[in-house]
Amino acid sequence: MKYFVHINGSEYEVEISDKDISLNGEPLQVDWAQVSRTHHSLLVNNRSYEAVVKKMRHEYQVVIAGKLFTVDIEDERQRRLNRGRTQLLPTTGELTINAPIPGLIVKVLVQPGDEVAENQALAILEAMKMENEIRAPRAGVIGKVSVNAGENVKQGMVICTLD
Amino acid sequence: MKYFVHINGSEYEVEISDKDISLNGEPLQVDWAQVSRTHHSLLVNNRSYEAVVKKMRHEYQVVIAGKLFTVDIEDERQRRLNRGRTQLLPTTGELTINAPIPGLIVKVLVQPGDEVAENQALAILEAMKMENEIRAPRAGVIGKVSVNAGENVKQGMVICTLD
Amino acid sequence: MFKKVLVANRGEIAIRVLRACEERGLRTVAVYSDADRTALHVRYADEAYYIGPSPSRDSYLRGDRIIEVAKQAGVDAIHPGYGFLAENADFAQACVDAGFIFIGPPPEAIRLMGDKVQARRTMIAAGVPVVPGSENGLSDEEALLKAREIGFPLLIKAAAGGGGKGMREVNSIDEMPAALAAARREAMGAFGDDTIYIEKLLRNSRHVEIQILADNHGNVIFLGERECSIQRRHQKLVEEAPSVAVSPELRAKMGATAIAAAKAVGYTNAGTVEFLLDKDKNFYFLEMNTRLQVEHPVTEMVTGVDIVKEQLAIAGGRPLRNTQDDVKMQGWAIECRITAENPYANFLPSSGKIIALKEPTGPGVRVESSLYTGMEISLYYDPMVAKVIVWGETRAQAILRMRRALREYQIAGIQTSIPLHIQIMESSQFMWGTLDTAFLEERFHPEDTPPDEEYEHASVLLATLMAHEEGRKNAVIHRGEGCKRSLWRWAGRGGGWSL
Amino acid sequence: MFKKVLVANRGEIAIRVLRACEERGLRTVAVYSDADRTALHVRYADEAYYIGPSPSRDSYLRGDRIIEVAKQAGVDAIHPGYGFLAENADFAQACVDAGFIFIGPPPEAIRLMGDKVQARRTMIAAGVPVVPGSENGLSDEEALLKAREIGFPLLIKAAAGGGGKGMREVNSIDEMPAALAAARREAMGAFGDDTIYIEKLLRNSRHVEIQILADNHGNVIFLGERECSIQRRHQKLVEEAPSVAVSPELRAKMGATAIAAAKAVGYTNAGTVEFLLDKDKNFYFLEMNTRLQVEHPVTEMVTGVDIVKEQLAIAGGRPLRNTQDDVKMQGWAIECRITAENPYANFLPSSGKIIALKEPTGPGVRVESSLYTGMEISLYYDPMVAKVIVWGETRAQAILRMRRALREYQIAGIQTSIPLHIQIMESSQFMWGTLDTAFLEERFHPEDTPPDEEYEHASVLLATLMAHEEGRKNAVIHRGEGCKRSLWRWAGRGGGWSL
Repeated sequence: MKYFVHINGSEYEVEISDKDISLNGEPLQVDWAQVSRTHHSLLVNNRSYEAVVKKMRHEYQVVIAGKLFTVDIEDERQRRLNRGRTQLLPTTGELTINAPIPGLIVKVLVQPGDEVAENQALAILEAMKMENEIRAPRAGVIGKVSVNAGENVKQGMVICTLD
Repeated sequence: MKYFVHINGSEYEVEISDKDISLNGEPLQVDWAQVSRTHHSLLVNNRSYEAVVKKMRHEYQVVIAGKLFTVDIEDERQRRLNRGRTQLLPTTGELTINAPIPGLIVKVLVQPGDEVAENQALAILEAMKMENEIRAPRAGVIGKVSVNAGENVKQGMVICTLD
Repeated sequence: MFKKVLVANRGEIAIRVLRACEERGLRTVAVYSDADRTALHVRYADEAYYIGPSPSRDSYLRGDRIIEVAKQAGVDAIHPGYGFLAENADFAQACVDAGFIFIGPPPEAIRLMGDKVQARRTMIAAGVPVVPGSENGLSDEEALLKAREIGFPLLIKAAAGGGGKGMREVNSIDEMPAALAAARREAMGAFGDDTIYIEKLLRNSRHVEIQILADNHGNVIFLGERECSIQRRHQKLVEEAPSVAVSPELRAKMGATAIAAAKAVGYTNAGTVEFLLDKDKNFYFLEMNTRLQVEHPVTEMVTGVDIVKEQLAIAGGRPLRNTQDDVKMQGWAIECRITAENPYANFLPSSGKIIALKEPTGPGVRVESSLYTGMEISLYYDPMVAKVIVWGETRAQAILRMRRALREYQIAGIQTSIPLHIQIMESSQFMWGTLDTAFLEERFHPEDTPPDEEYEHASVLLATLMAHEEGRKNAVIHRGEGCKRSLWRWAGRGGGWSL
Repeated sequence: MFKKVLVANRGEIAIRVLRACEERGLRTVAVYSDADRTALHVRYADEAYYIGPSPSRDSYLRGDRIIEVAKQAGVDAIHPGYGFLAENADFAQACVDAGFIFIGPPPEAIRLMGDKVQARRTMIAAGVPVVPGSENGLSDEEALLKAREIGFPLLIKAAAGGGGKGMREVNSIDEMPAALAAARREAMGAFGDDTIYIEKLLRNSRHVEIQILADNHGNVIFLGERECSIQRRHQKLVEEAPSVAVSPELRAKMGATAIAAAKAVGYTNAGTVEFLLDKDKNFYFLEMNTRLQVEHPVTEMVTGVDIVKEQLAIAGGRPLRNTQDDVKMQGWAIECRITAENPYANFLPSSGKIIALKEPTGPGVRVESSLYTGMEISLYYDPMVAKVIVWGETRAQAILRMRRALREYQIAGIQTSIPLHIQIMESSQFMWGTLDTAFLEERFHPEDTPPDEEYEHASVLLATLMAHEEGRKNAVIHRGEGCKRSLWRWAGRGGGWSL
């Protein structure tokens, strides 16, 4: 079985059969032991790794040596499906800005029609007693603004749209 | 519901209803929270206890403040059953001496027919590189001897019987 | 000496204080909100009392309820920890009025040092050097005038402030109005008081602070310095003791100044005098923290003095056991504050359930933690969830040990600052000790470090193996227990001796 | 200096050594048996190699395989830990012959000190006082003769012995034949050598040992003493540094004697000279342990010297960094050995799976542990699974801290020695420090302590609540998630402030 794996912007190809495993075509000796529900021990050509792995909906979160890696995996079938889908979707320019954490909207800094630069502050969200600026991920024009100052928002709630 | 609870040779009576709980007739304020599969937090009249509890077949093992407590519980129905059973069983004097841990029988110190005193060594069992003496729990006469020196025994295997 | 202590706090500091009480043979009482019913401090204490709903203002900030519990539980003394009510003079006074010993300074000292403007004034009178700036609460207009006078860059600070809240850096007159508004808003939210003052911002300076112990008999000593220059938004991330920038002569001078500052306000118990130390080794009073500090363990590890136990002894009326000459610093200690934040996404707070946890230990490593497996990290409280403190014979050894300890620390279920701390420990600038308070935000670029290719590969393999296994499980049938060792081994036993 | 080290051991000591290597920036290699595939030392090391089935003789005692792995992994040096091959002169020689640095003393020193009979002879020649006894391997007949000569009580000891194995106490001539047979049998099993000798048993004496460091340039220093009088069957349970029985003068004298002993055998690296110290402060050489010892952390905590890092530096050819004058002891340290045994059932080894684990931490507490949740404790290896070490400013503080730490230690799934250690820490005799090697077996009666009624009540309630809940679940229907907080609260929220 062949897998296409995405991590930190790189893509790897992993091939697994009943007896062999390879990473980007290089065959490896691998010994994998699950220690508990979350802890794993992995030996790769005798290199030892201890990791905590958490499966999210579409990805795996792996903590090794204090660092967190997020791993996306497609097998060949999924890849074909995803490829097809990407080509079918129209590339609209609209982007939704969501609340990254629950909190209180302290101030809304933009109005519909405003032109904003990349990284410009759009709203201020208070959580854990600290103010957090919600910034524009890229330049554009503000479409709809969905929140008001003083409003409590849940995680993921739409703050505004960016065209 | 009424429970009869045995611990370290003492018996306690615990009564639990939907709203009230009492220990030996004394009503208590109890707040019980399970932290994880094994960890529990118990507040009794605001006294705080943290415990790890493991359910064994017929008993509960509770570790509090580094100490292990073994708790046996009967409810009223079980108690009546157990009482009845005890009275029906003939009080035979035979006792089976089992291997408390797996290991190697280094030496057998008794033969069938031997009279032994309480605490007398019956056999020597080696485990973890140390010799452990298996001793008589009470005085008596050796019935059958089921092991030989040099033999590996599993936990619970019969070593000998004592009449 | 008293016999029973209530700890009016939560999290790692509550446990720290409970441990000290336990080691002194004192009975302990914890308080908890809804969110904290199964928190470690509740499980650790001898007794625990519910004080209200999860938001701090309904529980940990309710001094009245805490004093009610103190009466019900029959305690002798109350320890406030840090944060919450620790620097609330009214609460300290209420404790005393209700007949309890407040384990901290007298209410008057808290009140005086708590008003940053009044504190500056008192320090100037006591001959303690202060940062150039305004001396009293300013209107927006006055602030603009004063800003032109002392020049930029400058800092707007909340008079009631602490922990970087209500603080704003301003680099030009144009930024003043927005910064003033933001600082006042944050100050009002955090302290219920939007009084502000302004101070010259001394660039390229270090944050160096002096730990003080003062008993009720007029004895005051200092336990050396701590360097806390690694900050973000004026929140400390890494602290160490001693400071590479402080010579024995400078230490003696700063210590004497700190003692003078403490004496000027009739200070008793443990406290910290914070200074800015500029490139030319001039130091300026910043503020005094009239409580135990987050970073107190680094001082404990180099001096061998248990500061919390000293707090208990002082509050019990005992004279200090040590004279200044008894205080010797040995080796080097570093602390990293572990927060539930994503350091690579603008320190966004991270909430969730801790699904796996392994904390570091072994030689020279101390962990002060509120974490446990199954814990829900909520957004109600401060994101700092644990601290790692290490001791080494030298600074280099301490850094290497901290790296080792951070790599051992496994927390799954939330994002934490651990990877950032590892990068700080691995940065050559930190190793050289060329630090100042702008280091982290201006000159440290975590994105520049090369990716850990090896760990990336291991993550890829592990995740893919899991996905593969799951696919097979779904495809075939349920394989019983599922995860047992030696099920998965590819291309033979990996090297070494083979059967 | 070398770059890559193989640790030829398992359990807590393998992790201890791996941590030291990691902190020195060395690459690390672990070895493992079948039983240890997921052991902490395997997960901790940079590389791990399989060396054979679970029984030690097929894995950790197979020096040939370990050297083969060392070659394959390309290491520079081998650290043997303690136990297994640590005091096997042939293995040390084989390492050297294969071109590896053996992190320990020269093979000749191991060989000489390993033969307890020859060691006695050498010590006598070097002017080191030894316990009266026989000087060479004895036949049973010779042993009986010699026994009559030196008198009872006496000890039969294995010439190749260590760790109390092959040792028997004999109180009269009648007991001699059985004791001789048992000692020989155990010695043959443990060391493959049944040579024995006998020694006078000095009652009411303490076990006090001196830690030595010796470099390859002729420098030898000692790092103070450890008291290890709390023993059972000649196995140490509790160790501390310093010893209450040792004055500065006596320390200097014992230290000088230990240094003379080390020099007499051309010793290098870390080692320990064990003495019996009688009531009149006379001390007698017992044996020299030519390796790192289980209890080395107590010395580290009072001197600040990292003994394992010193071992690495010495093996790398560096001269000692410290002179004797640099060595200062500060405060007090105590270690408790946590074993998988039932201390109330004749120390029966306990096996099973660790289902829950929480290890102590916080100020002054160090844990060296091989435990993890999900671990299977097997009967293949030594029952010691972890060590708790504490430091305090005074002995009393250290004892109180140890009590605190032991109470925090939660291990579920096996029986451990923790409750016994708590009782030792709570016993007034231990607190007074009136110890000798017979303390535990003859004068300490753990059964005599009153039961913890309060904990008994809590256990009763908790277990009954669980049984009750389970009965309801079975009776009614499945209640979904089952265990969520605030499901169970009786007679209102327990006190405090009520809504």
